[in-house]
Amino acid sequence: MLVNQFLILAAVLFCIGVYGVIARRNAVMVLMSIELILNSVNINFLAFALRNGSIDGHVFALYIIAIAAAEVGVGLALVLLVYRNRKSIALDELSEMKG
Amino acid sequence: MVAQNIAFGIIAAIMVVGALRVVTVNNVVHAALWLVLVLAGAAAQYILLTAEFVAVTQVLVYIGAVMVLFLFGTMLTRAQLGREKKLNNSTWYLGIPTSLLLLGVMILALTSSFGNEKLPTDSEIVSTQAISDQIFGPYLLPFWALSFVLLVAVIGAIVLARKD
Amino acid sequence: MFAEASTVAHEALSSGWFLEHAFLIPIIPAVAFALIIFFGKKLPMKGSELGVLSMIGSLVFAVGAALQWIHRVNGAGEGQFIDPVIRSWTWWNSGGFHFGIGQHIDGLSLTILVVVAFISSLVQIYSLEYLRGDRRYTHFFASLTLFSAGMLNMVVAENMIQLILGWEIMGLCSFMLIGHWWEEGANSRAALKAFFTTRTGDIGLLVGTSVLFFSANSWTQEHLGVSGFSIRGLSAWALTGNPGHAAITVGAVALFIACIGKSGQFPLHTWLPDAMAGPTPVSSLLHSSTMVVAGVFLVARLYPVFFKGMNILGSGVNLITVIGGITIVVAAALAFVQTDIKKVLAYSTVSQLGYMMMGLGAGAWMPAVFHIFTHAFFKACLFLAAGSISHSASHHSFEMKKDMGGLRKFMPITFTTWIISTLALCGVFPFAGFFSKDEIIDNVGHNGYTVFMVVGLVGAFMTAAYMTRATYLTFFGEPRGASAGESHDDHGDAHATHDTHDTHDAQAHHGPHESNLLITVPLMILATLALGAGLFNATPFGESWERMTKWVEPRSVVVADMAHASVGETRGVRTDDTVAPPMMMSSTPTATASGEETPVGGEALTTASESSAHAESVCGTSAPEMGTCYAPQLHHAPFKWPKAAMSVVIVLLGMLISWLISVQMYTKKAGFFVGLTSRNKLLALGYGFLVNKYYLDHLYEKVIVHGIAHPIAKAAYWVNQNILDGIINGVGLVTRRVAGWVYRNVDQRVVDGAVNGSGAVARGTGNALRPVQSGKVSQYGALLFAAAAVAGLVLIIVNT
Amino acid sequence: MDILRDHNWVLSVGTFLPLAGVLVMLFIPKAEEQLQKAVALITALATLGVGVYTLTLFNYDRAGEMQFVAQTNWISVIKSTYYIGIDGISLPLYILSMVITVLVMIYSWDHIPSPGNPKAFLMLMLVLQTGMAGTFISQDLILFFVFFELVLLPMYFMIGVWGGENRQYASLKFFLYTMFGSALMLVAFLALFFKTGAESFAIPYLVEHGGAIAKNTQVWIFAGMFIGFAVKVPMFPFHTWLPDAHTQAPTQGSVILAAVLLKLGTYGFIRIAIPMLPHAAREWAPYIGLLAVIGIIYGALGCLAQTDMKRLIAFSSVAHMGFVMLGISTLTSFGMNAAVFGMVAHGLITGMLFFVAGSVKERYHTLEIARLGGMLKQVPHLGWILGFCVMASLGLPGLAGFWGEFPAILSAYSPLHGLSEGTFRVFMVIAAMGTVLAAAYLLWLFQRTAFGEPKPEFGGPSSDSHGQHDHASHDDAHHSDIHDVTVYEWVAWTPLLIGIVVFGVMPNLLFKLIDPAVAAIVSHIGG
Repeated sequence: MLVNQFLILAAVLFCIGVYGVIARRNAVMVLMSIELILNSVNINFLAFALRNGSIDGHVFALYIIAIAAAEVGVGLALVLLVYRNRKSIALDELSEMKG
Repeated sequence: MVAQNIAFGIIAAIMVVGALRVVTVNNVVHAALWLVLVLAGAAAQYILLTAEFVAVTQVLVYIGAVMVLFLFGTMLTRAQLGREKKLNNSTWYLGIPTSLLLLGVMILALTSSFGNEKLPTDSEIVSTQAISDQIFGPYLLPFWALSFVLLVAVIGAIVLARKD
Repeated sequence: MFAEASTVAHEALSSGWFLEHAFLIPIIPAVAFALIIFFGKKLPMKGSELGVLSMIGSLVFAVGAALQWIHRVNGAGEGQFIDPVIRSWTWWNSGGFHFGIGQHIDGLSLTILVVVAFISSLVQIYSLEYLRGDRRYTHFFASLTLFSAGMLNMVVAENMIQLILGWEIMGLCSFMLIGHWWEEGANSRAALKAFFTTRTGDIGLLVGTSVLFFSANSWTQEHLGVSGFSIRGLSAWALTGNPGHAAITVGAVALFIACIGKSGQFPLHTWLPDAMAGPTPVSSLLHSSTMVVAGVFLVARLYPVFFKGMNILGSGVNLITVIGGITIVVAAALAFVQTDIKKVLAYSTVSQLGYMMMGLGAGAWMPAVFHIFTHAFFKACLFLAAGSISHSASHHSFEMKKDMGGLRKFMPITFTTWIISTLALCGVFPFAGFFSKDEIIDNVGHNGYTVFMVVGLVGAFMTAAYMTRATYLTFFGEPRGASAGESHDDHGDAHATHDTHDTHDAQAHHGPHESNLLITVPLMILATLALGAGLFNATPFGESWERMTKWVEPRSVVVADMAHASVGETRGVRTDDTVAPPMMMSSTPTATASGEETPVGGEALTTASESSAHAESVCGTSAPEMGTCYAPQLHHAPFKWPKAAMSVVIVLLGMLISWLISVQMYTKKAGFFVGLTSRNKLLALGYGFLVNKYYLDHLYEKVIVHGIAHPIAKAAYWVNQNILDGIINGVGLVTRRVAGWVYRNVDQRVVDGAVNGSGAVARGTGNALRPVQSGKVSQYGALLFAAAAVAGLVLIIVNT
Repeated sequence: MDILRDHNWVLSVGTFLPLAGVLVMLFIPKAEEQLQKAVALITALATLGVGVYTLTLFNYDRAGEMQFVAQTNWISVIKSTYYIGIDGISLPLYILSMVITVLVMIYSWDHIPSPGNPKAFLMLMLVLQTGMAGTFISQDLILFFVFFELVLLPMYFMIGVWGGENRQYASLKFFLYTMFGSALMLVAFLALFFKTGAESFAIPYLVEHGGAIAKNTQVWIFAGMFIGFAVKVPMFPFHTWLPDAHTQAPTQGSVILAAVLLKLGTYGFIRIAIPMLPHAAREWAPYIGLLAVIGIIYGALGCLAQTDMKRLIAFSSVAHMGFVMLGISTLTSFGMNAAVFGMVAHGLITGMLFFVAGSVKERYHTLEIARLGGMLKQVPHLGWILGFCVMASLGLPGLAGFWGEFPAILSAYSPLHGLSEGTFRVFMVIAAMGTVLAAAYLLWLFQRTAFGEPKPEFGGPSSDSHGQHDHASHDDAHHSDIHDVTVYEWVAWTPLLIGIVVFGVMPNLLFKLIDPAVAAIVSHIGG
């Protein structure tokens, strides 16, 4: 097995996730895209862990999973809140930061 | 090794397709289900990478918990379960060049730096004990930090989502 | 930061405490200024006493130093170079060099020091009365004191930076004092104009100083162990160091531009008349006797640089003489058509400064410096007299035609002092002006600048004429307007609001009267000097009378300099730059020559220069093979009575003609109606004129006055007001317009637009950066990732 | 024991003490405003105390070398270490940042801009202080970058929350501009890191080995750094964020921005870009000089076109920093001395000018030059202080401004050998003209605002009632609060005023410090 096949797979997933983040309008969808990105990162970690024969990659992968869980939790809570306030989770309608 | 390569190819193909569907499909629930597929594929890849424990965690946490969360979130925000117009925002087309550019850069970097370097094949499965030794040994401090993060996240989620 | 310098004892030349501590002279008023600012309002006399006392203190120090200098000179051997008393402490250091601050005391600086301190003291005393009850009494004295500090500092300056310091402080004070009554827009505009015009000239000062510094620094550091800013270093470098022609020329021209601005020379003189918006004591101190001669002083101070840079004595014409000559005539012509007495004096100041410049340009160094000396006295006196008139007679008005006339009966002292100073200004024989002005004209001719000698004579004629006119309008004829006692508030109140103090308005309503002692005593003192100051350098009475020449003029001899030896340690130590005394180099043939030729007695130098035909010091003409020069070899015109007589005759002629014209114009016209007095005056003018007076009347009025004088003068004035002034104002206007345009179009559209263009990538177009900051997370994400991708790409490119 | 490493704790303490203050303030309830202010002020004062202690410990005879050096592992993965030290260039700026913070705190005592909330405001200010101090002492590129960015956020919030009516636009413009710059800067840093063999991010190491990089690569890397720093300075084409940021920021924000933040860019040039990439610096110098003089003239013209006092002062910053950059672009120790002095002087003077502008705004509720007038009559002290700062700002000898301006012009006459003298002499003349323009717009400002009679709308005499007037008679809300300088303002301003005079009269206080350090840097360029 090549190192690159995993890395490139991760890269592809990552870019798809990026596209999702940029293109999607629905907040939940955006969160999902972010999950894609995180997973691609995980794949990288593990691939390198195998390559270098070290174990740290695994540890970090686990941490990332945990972080992702937390992030999803908070993110969805935010989405709920937003929805409750403005009956919509369409991101392009939230432009409070508009100058 | 061939078997592994074949397995990788199939799984990878499935993952890519699934991922593409996730970001293109016009139905939130479907997207969530496609995402499940991708995550499962990822778990499979972890196994190929001799990371059993991680793969298991992936299945438990992600496919178990996270996806449930997603579905709940979807329900609670009353996104209609059927097809939905305008899941993409007005400037979605920006995503394509950006991500393609990014992909190009990464592949360029990867190929130039790793060429066709092989992964070690003789390495045995990483034992859960080894991982736990790492976590509770040198990585104890980050572990604590992480626990705090989770705690904060839980509290934060509750605070945010409370109705009052 | 200033570490005390270890002054090397002068074994050859005597020195003294005052000489060694001359740097205190500017410090005294500087301290006084701070005190006035902080505590002035609480003091019994509102801080004015501090100002006066500090000026008197400076005067005492200056006189003491001057006496010790005279002793030093008298003690020196014939033909020996009398090195100035230089002390210096490290002020700042950069690029490994130390730059000093300190004192450079020689005859020139002492002359100006005494003059400035003296006139400042008198003017401050005068102001005690003149500005009594003024709204900003304390501020006025503070600024006046600060000005004196700046001027004195510029005079004692050891190097160019220190000189610039004083120079700019003077500009600041001039700004504050002209705008003293800033409630009126006109005053503050005049202040702005003055500061701005001089500042424009100062470009030259900055550039010139830089050019000279970098051209000279290495040479001076090597040979004298002083920086390229030091005045001593620059003088020596100009004469000895074989400076590059381009460098020194550019430097000199640039510096001279600054002098043009400061001394109100021809193209940039327009600010000076406007500066009369300030209180009269200010006009008298800053804008006639002291500050405006700063430019002349700079030329005299760095004379070797200008001597080489402008190729003085090398040809029959150079920039300085041309500018000076033009200024003389133009300004004098303008003085004819003024009705404001202070404006007349202002233009006369400009034209006198032209004399000084012309003299310096033509190699008449000593007469020019002497003219600074004498001119200060009588011009200050004239201004103070004008102030006294407006203060006590004409209800704070300076309009000669409207508010003056016939005042000689009411203010005898003012009248007398005015007459004396006028005669001095015109250069009538026994008065101070004669000895200096005539010397200038004489030497200019003698040095081969024939054209400019003629210009000088014409100028003398015109000076006499317009001064006579002013005198007549002010003191003779019938009292008019305010001096006639009628209180017209049409413009009276405008001044009353700031000249203020009801007591005096009341008196002014009582009609004209003599001012009190605080005003008249300074007038009398100055008048006495205007009468007698000429004797300090009375060339006509033989060399024993040429004291100034002996004391002030630097001797142009080659001196071997000890500084090389001490360069090593002086460079290292921070208390450096104190110059080892230059010693006589008896081996140099030139020096011994000038030594042998000199008869016994104090007049070593003058004979050296008179016999310069065969015993010529190489200084100025060529660099000595060893040793250094500090002053170029100058020639002195032998005094000849016929020439003097001729100029005096010209002057008297001018007075006479002008007097007749004035009578015809100003009184005769009134004569038809008023009657007796004017007829008496006509009789008094001489019977012979009665016969064909109408004919003369016709002749003067129509032909001379309206036919020639008025058109020319009016044209000149028109040019002045509309073209030159217009240019200056126009430049300002255009600049603002351009600025506005640039701001609106370039800044807001192009530059900003370019930036905002990047926003257009995100969505369409739009003004400002709004498109980018649409506030939509997705677009921020797009930007972020794209940037990351680009960054990665760059990284790869750079890295492979 | 190595004298240069003695007491190497002072710098860390001086840098991170404000964060301790922030921690304390976190636990003080929002309502306790006075207590908040007190704690913040005490923290700032304590920090300044440490700074003064540093001054006393500093070895002035070896100002050219890094002192109080401390170095420990930080991020070993990317070979970045916690490496700090201070020399003659950093010291004045380091102290300046502390002084300014204290003064701003004092000023804030009764000038908390709307919408209030001193707790957050002062905490941001303390964080800002840490960022500024840290930037000046860090000897490691990553550390430098972290502090450099740490400065950005508090300022962003200061402008965005406490700013004027158009604050969001201004703050985002400021933020995006600087982010854009620092992104490229980071890339440049990384490139430099890899090009020097990925050995270390330590500045001395990079200075030592940077010169070996191929010339073309250097030019590219320099380009990245140039944009990063030039935006911060700001230099001519990148300056458009400055007027908006200044105009919208609260007074305290403008003061800190003008006094310290702008210096980060120029400091970066002197400390990092030029010594690390000498060849590129030689290549770039003429263009930097060109942009600098354009900035001088251009900023002056911009000033002449302004109708708003604060905006005018902001544009004048562009012109003054132009002088600083001109000095730097000569690559001579003369020029760089002038530049560093100019940085300090500009910090004092322009900071002071913004203080005045803030107080004017507070009294008159407008900064329209056309509407102001007669300040000397209505608020004499404020008016005279304005006049003083104006004179200092137009480079009057005897005040601090002159020593940054004239030596810069001077140095342009003979740049580093190898640079085209003709070009730089042209620059010199143009810059000299810039001084006249400076006089023009500053005096114009002073004449319009301070001279004349106060406008009727602010209780000046209306056209008919001429002469003296008492404020008691005019007590409608519009100008009832037009009062002269308050005691807080006096306390906050006096140190700056004194500093301007002292450095103007005794410039060697600074030059003595700067000169050796600059010489050390110039020696790397081979100047």
